[in-house]
Amino acid sequence: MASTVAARADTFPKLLMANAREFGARPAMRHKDLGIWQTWTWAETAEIVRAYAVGLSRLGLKRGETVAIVGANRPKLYWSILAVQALGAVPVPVYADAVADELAFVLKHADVRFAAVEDQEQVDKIQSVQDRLARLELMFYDEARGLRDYDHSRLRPIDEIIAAGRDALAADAKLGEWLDGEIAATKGSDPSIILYTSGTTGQSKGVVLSGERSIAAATDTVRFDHLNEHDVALAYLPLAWVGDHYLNFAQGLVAGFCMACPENADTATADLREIGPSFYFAPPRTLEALLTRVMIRMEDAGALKRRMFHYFIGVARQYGERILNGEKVPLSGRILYAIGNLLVYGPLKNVLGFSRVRVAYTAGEAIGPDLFAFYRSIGLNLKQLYGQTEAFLYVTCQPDGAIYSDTVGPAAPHVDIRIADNGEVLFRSPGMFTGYFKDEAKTAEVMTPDGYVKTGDAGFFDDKTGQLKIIDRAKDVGKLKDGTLFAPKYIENKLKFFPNIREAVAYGDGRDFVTVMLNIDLTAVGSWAERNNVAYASYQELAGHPLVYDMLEKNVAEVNKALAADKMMAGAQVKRFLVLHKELDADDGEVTRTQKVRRGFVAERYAPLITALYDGSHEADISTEVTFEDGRKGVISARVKIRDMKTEPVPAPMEKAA
Amino acid sequence: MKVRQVIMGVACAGLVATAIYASKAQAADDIYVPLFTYRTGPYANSGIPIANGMHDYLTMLNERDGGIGGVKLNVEECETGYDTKKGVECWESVKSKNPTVVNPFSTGITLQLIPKASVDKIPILSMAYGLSAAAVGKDFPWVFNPPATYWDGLSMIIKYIGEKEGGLAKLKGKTIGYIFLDAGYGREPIPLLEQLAKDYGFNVKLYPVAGKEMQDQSSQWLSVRRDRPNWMVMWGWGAMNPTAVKRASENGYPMDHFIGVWWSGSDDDARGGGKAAKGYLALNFSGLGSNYPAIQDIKKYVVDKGKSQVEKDKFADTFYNRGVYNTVLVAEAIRNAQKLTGKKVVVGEDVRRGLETLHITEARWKELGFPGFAGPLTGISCADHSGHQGAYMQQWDGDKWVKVSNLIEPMKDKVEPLLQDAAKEYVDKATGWPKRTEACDKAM
Amino acid sequence: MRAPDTAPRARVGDVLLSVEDVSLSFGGVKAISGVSFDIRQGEIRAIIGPNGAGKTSMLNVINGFYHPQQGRITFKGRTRAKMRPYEAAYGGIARTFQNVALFRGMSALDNIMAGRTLKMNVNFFWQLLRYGPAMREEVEHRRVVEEIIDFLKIQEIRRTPVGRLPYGLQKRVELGRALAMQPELLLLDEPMAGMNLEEKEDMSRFILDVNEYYGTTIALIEHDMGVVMDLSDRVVVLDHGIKIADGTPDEVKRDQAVIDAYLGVAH
Amino acid sequence: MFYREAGQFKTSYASDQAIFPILQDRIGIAVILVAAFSLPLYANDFILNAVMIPFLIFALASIGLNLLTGYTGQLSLGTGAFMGVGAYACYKLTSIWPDVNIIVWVICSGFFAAGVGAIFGLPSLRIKGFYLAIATLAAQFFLEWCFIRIAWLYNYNISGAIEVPQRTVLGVIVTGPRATSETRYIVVLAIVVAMTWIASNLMHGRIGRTWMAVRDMDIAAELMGIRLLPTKLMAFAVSSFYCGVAGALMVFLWYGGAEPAVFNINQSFTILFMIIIGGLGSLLGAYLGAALIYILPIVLRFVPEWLGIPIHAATVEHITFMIVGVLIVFFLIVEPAGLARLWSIGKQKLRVWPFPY
Amino acid sequence: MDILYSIFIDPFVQMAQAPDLFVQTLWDGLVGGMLYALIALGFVLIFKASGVFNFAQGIMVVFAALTLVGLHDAGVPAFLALLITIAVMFALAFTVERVVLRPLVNQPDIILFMATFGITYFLIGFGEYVFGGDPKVMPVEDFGLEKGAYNIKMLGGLVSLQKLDIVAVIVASAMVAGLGVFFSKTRIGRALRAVADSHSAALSVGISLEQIWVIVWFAAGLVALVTGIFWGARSDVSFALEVIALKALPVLILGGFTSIPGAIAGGLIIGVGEKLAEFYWGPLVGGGTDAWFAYVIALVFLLFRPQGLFGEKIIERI
Repeated sequence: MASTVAARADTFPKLLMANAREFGARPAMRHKDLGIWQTWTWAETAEIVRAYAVGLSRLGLKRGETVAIVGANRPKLYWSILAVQALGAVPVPVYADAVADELAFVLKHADVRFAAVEDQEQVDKIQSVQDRLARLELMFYDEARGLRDYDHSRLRPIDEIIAAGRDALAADAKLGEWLDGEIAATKGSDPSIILYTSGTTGQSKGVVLSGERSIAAATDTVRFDHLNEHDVALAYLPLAWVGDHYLNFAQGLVAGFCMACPENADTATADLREIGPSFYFAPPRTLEALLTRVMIRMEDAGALKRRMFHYFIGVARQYGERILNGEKVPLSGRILYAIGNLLVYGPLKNVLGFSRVRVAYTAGEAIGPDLFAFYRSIGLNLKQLYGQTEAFLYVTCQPDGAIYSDTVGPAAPHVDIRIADNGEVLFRSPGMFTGYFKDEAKTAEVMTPDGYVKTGDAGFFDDKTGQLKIIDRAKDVGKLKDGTLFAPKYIENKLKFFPNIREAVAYGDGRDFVTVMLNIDLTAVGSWAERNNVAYASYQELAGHPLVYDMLEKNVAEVNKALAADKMMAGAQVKRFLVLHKELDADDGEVTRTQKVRRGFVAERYAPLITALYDGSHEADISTEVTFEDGRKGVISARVKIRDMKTEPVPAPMEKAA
Repeated sequence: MKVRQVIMGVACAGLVATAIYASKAQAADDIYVPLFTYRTGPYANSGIPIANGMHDYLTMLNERDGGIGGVKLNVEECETGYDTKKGVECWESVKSKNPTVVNPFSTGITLQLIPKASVDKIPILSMAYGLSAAAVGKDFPWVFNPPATYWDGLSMIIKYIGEKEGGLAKLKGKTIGYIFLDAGYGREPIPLLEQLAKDYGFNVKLYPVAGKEMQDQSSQWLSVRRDRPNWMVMWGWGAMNPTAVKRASENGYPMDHFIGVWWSGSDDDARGGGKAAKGYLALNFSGLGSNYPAIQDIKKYVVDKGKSQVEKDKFADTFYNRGVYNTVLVAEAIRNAQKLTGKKVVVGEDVRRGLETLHITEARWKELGFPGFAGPLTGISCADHSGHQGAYMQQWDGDKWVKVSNLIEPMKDKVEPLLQDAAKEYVDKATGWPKRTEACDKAM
Repeated sequence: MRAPDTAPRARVGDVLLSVEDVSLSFGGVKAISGVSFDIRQGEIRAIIGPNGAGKTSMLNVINGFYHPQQGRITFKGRTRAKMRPYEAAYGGIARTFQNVALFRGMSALDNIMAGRTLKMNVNFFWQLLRYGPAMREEVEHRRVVEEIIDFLKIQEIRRTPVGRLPYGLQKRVELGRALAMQPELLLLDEPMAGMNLEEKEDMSRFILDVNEYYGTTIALIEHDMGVVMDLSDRVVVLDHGIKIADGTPDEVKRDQAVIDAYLGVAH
Repeated sequence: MFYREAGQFKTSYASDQAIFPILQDRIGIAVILVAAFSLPLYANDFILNAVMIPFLIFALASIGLNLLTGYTGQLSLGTGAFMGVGAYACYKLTSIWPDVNIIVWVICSGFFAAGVGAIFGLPSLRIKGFYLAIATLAAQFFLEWCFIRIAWLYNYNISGAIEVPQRTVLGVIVTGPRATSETRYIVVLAIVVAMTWIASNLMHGRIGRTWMAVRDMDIAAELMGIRLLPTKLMAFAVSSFYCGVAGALMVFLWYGGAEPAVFNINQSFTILFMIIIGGLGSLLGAYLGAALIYILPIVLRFVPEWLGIPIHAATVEHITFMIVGVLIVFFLIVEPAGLARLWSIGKQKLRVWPFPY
Repeated sequence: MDILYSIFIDPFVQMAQAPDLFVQTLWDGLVGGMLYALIALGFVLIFKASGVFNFAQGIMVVFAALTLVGLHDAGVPAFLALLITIAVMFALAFTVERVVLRPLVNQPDIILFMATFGITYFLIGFGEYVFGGDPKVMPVEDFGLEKGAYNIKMLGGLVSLQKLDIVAVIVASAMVAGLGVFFSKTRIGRALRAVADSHSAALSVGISLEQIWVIVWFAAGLVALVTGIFWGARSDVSFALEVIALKALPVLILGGFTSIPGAIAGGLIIGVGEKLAEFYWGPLVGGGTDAWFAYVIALVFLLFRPQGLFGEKIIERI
């Protein structure tokens, strides 16, 4: 079992060496490259990382220095992390799609001396801001293509560094011992990695995690989900995100399982299907997009097949979750479910690549109950967890058999949770961070004196299930003018559960009533338009189409109905809404890189629309500056219509909240 | 999209189900007589009247006598289209149903089936066609080719020519042209022809007609015109015959010097030539016309009741009667078998013995309702499966065939050694050819 | 993209191929008359001219598909009056075609693998068994082909029958197939015909990359003057089968005969 | 639907290039092979002799023609004659050297057919398409004529036909009338399976690619250094080899004897039908085509009996002709690329099930 | 030496010695060739206008003749039978276009070729089912054609010209001439020619592709009927006639698939060539050479002129 190893090792390089001894011949990493899954065993990985580390030390990398890691999920970048850690230096992963400015900030803030990058694109990006990065000496790149003519005084191929290290190791036996000493010299309490949070507001913060704590946390969850060296995970989420680092990298090293890297972003779906992971994580957004795609593709199927599909999905709704939870189900239900499994669920999971998934998690935001139930009903063991970078991911997670869509589970093993008086969730966990990098003030801000971390989220423990329920960011929970509780995220999520709605932004704090701005989901609405012969030339035209408004009006009405049923929220029904003429985009800063809405920024940017929403007008003009993919800027103008909504009567008169 | 899969599925299921069904053996409470016929394909013109004759006579027995020996005959046609492949397939499909005897009606098919006969214990009755050497009963206990082999036929024709020329000795220096279907069937008589040519000093000219050219034949007949043979002998089949008759008349060849083997003497063969074909000669061993009680019975019990496929004007024409002749032999063999075994329902092994003891005298022909229909068939024995019976010459008078000679006996002395050689050669080449183990019954 | 100075760079070496006084006619119709020019190692050489100028015929002569009635072709120091297509291929000349000439029934991968045929030589017996040396050879060449696939960024369509690909991708696969031959001289017949701006930019990039990364000498026919001027080191201009100009893009651009014959009618 | 490919990933080119890269396909093939080899345990003589043996032999001949026509794009109507060459070669070989294992001769006879095929393939350099097809007709008729005329070929048998002598292999009678249908079936099956495997190997490698290259765009192939004449001749030779072996099997293990008419033009056409209906350029298509064209009429012939409808044998034959004619047109309309394409569409559907694409 | 003599000298000696036979051979070759050409003409018509290599032409000949004779045998007066047969051939053309060609439009040649095999199978089954497989005599007299021959004394011998053959040659020539006029002078004919070059060109003349197909198949059906009458008169009308369609193939090769004069010239070359070969050289190899000689002539021609006698030289372009 991996746990014994984990118990001994307190840094990742140490774990790696232990794995190389224990699972030497088992695959540690795969990468779809040149058409096949190139595979490295733990022993090979260890050998490469050692050579790499030696190569890096010969380039002058010293203990405690920082190295940026920029790029997609690729073995060489993961090896870079390990090789850097082996020397006691600290890797700083950066999102591959970060624009040059963000990149410059992180690299400068983290004082990186070296950067391991994926390809020409990243090299170009860094070179464009190099004048701001005085400390950056050298870049190592994975892919040589296009870099042949570049000035190589500050560039090295990673292969060359590894080769140089390997030669050095071969030439000098002592070097190996020296390296062992270096690895051993790193303490578990030393910083293991600095992960920069995307941050919903303001500049990112560098969360410093220690090896000891990281491993402790990962060991707990590995045990919790019974992961072992036979599992496989697909590393397709951003390398710089805590989720990837925890779920794939840390758990992979602790459990000894295999981490597979897709060929590129475009082939991730196909690669997922090929590799057939047994441990899977996807944010609700991804799951939702997937479900939308499933439903759309099924619309194109023949009538017979479609009927069959929907029938068995119905059967699954009825019995699937209960069977998964081990509850009692009538025999007829079991038989129907078995047939459905043969005809629909099994093949469906197969084409989605979920056939072998034992444990799947989703987190990051609230998940629609239908969406959640769908995946569980077809037999995917999907669970929720709640966490954040500062906790090294896990705060709560749902154990098998106690799964609910609207709660995020009880505290994860060895985690303490406390709800503050203002409703904010506080925790203390084995994996919690040691502080923000070079920012004592911020660190102090989020830590309570007794060592708890403030999550910034508002939530409470559900009476029925005893599990934590998160309603919104603590600071976003506001009140309407009449004092009714207004949790915008809660409303937005309810709206976003409709496949037609991709994004919703709710306003109401300090106002008379609640209004929302919606983004349509182009795939779903586009497909609907095609089926209903609704002609449109552009996103903008489709978004403004009266029939689309009609359709969305129904959705909003349903949300109002649901809100009315909840005594805390009934007063916060949506009175007016509009459909935005463009998609909210991370390039324009409207959403974060992890696709979270920056509500304040949006309100500023679309101020004329907000005004219109509250002044009763039925149309408003807006023009916004947008950034195109290639970095050029332009302006989009539109006239946006606004709809009024009827609200549901509030069931019982209630006392005004204090 | 869906449709395709459904079709594929149904087709596959159908294939499997039918194949399984087809392979089930039938329970036998009747005498099973499969008839390999061909009413389709390029040789259908010869195949159809024969098929009708065979079918109708056996049906008549069923209708009139309730079968043979009180047991119904189960008559079943299997369409071969004169195609060897389908012939073999027919064999495989009938063999599990206890067939009494198989009449392949194609030399090609016969050749394929001969080796199978002894293994599957089904006798083959290849009436005046097939492998001539099969007349040697010692080597081919399961194959019968009465009343005569092709070689017998050729010798009869030469004898007839000799007669017309005023003695075989007069043949010296004469030229005999031989026009034949360029296949095993047509080539088989050539060795005997060449030997006779040597013996009697006449010249031989060969005019092969490829199967696919048989409707043209103009080059062959041009050559005939050039070579001016004194006599023309034809081994034709199917559509080759009428075309040859037409070409002969067009080229002004004297029709009364043009002689066909018995397979070139159907009404259809000459009819196409019309008046111009008048004088054309052909061998025959079965009766002409419908003036026989049994043929009248067929008309009464079968044709008039609409149980036959024969067209009215083609009833009892030459090849129809040939088919009848063939089934008379079958019926007699079955009767013999019943007598020999004492069983009512007989199978192939029994009928083989019945065939070996076939013995139809003139009186017996009369008894059967065929007075004067054919020459006696008395030569069959365990050693001789052909009988080397004689045949007569018929001549086309412009409308119908007329019998113009008495029975011409074959030159047994010339034929027999060739047969023995051929049989020996066949057995030598076919390594592992089984020795005859079947006992010999006395003729009845 | 590139510095405006398009003078021959250091990478350009000796004469790789020279065409001397070549004439070609079809049943009395002259397609090429007395054309001479050369192509140097490592350069990108463009052949331009109005429609019917004999450009494609020139390429066909170079790789031996047409046999000129007159003239000589010297390739890698060997001179011959006519070349057989497979000799040209063995010698290291590969090409793409004006109208995509892919093997439509095969996948992109198989098309490019087919380009390796010349380099494969395991005997028939092992091919029958598809084992041992045959399989090793297959795998070895697959690796090379995968690198080309990676180079041209066509991973997703590897298994797609080329007939189903959009035109731009077909052109790319065809380039891949030619590259698989590891040619010394690559002939491109209107590599960007029928492409949109974005596809043209991609293709230009690939052509430059090929020239740079593999050091392949390239001769190309192209109608888009902008592309020609950007890409090529030297340009030869044909008109009605006669050479009317030869030189750097700048020189050609200023040549009066060219302006009259070609640029004057350019759109 | 039955395909569960998630998790079937390839870590080497060898496994990625495998003929059956999908596990479920390998299982399917294994099941079919086991069923095929155990067929004699539960099938009767009719199924073996009149259905399976001919089917396999036709499938082999179809593979042969498909290698030439489907893979290399050279239309040939000489298949029947090339089969004949194999049959006569085998007959002569075993007549001259009777002690040599007959299976060796069956295979060797393919080489004679290959030689003859290559000679008649020579015009393919200059002519294409239907013109070539008619040129191969010359081979068909000329060879057919030779089979009739050259008496040496059939050992001067008076019947003009060849009679298969009895031959044993390891003490088991394999040919001749006393060979059991089980033995013959197993021998045919083994040879056909082995040769299918080899054909598949060839088609998945360099040779297959060059052939298909010549088929799809011969000019481009030539300019890539593929020499057309050797390539086409090799295709003719290999194709004829297959046809030759099929011909030898046909006579030695199915008919037990043959006259020249067996190898006539209709045989050539039949096999051409099989590959067109089955699917050009597909080995599976050769099997499917052989099944449809050969087995379907047999089945149709049994249908009236099966349903208990009394119809004359001849009428059944007429109707069979009509139905086969209609089905040919029908299948061409439904899927011009043949049954194999139908199967691959179906398979693709099963693979993406429950999605439609 | 004997062999050389008999190959190179003797045949010519024979020709000289019996010039009447030589003339007779030429005449027979001419007649045969004319009839081959008629079948080839059926192929050409369809190939020219629709690119379909119609293998069913042979069976159409049989089917047309059978219909005619079948009707006549059933007591229908000769000329009414002829009219009905023409109507039947039109119905056939119409059905083929509707049921077979239209759904298969734009498919590769080989698929259409295969489809005509389907038609062949169907017509064989259908024809035999309706008319039976037994041969029928063509009642030539009822169509006002005389049997018998003109025997002309010449060159010290006799040359016999069958009256039917003379009529056949005249009718065949007339049909060729008629079709030639039809193609060059009439609107539909020009459309047909246009369709051979490009389908859209035909549409611009105002005739739909479907109509054109019906017309050419009908025309081919008429040619088949005429062919059937004369071949039927020469032998009998039976399904064995179908195989003569194969003879049209080498004719097509020689003449080219799209040329009407080519079909005639090819037919004559093949007809005369194979008769001469069989008559003078056939005996050297035991005769029967006419089974394959035509194909060998065609093959030899192809090797020197791959595009056929009347085709244009192919310049390959890339």
